[in-house]
Amino acid sequence: MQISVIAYGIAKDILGQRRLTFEFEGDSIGQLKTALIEQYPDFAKLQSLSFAVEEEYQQDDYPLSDQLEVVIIPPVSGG
Amino acid sequence: MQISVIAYGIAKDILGQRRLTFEFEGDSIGQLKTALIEQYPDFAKLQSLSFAVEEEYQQDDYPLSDQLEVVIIPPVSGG
Amino acid sequence: MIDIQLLDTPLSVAQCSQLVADPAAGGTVVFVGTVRNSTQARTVQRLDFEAYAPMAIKEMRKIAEETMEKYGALKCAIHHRVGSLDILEIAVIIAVATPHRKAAFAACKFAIDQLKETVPIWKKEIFADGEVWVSAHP
Amino acid sequence: MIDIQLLDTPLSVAQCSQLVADPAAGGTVVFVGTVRNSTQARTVQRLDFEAYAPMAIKEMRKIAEETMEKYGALKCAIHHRVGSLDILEIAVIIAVATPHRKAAFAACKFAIDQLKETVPIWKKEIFADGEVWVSAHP
Repeated sequence: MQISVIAYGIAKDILGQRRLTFEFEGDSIGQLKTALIEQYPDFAKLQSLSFAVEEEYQQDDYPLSDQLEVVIIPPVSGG
Repeated sequence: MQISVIAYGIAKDILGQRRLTFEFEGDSIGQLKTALIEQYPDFAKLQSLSFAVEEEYQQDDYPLSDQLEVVIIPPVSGG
Repeated sequence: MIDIQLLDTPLSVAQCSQLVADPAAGGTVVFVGTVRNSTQARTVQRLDFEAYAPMAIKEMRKIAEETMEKYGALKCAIHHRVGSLDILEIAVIIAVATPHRKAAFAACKFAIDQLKETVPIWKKEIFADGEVWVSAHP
Repeated sequence: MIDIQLLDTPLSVAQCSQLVADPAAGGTVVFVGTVRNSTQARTVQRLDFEAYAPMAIKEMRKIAEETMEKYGALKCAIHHRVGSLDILEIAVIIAVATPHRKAAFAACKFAIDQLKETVPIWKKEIFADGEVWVSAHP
């Protein structure tokens, strides 16, 4: 499926851009994560890798549908 | 002996004045305390009763000499 | 009362403290996070903060709500800065007012600990010879 | 750096927070004690604070010194008000800056706990129908 990915912090550096249309095999956050790591191995080096849909953290089993907007959340460091 | 007593907070209310020349039998803070309580029984009702000489807390065995200035410190409640 | 702000202009300790002032408050604790001049013995020139703004505000509000409930707080303000910050500039202010002072310390500590765990804000340390996204790698 | 003040004019949270600002600080915690509108369900009209000034300043300095040493604090400010205070007015501000934030909470809490134990300052609660020296009796 094809989704719209938005990246912040180091995730933006890894993707090389803020927004990206990403195509992968699968229909969950977990599968998206696997596909992203495969294509961008630097994601595997991070302390953690989370995802948000509609401004909420979502787990690996969260179902994705075509054209959905997914935000990549690398380790946060506010404060 | 005769000492100069200075009172703050409720101690001032009990003495009825800020400063007082107080005569008593004895030569220590402990004896002063006993004499004060005898003459002003309201001191016995307080949560605690401390004394300071030269801007420092002093214990019961602290020796007093004539004309010394002793500050009565009733329970503190700053903050 | 909860006040959440994500700002690209200087934060004000006076304002946050005023925002949580409450006639029933016995104690107010304010945490102020400022930009430090060094990290692991390297000299930091400045910090760049970036946020996923709508979600950062949502997550800060959740923390404030949990803080209010868990510690019986009367008021809670969380202000976070974004953009480029020099040494000594304020990155975050959390102010919590509670009826008794002990709870104010616990509540404010809880809020800043949570903020550092969950709020989607990222800081990059800028050194003379490079840049590092804080906490990104193990 | 230690800054101790006993003042009969309004205290400033902004000033205290500025006073402890330090480029090596990772966290600053500020405690603000304000006048509450009630005590044990009685409505308080105002508080009158009185201090044995020279000793109060000395004791606040001792607390600041102990706080600095015990918690490795960089800077500590303790400002206490005297005189007649209305509801919501600030009676005390304690600001402590430390290299790491966890110590700032512990240090500030230690300082206010100590202040309430040892500093010769007394407050009288003024009610519509009487006055009470706080904590005087068991």
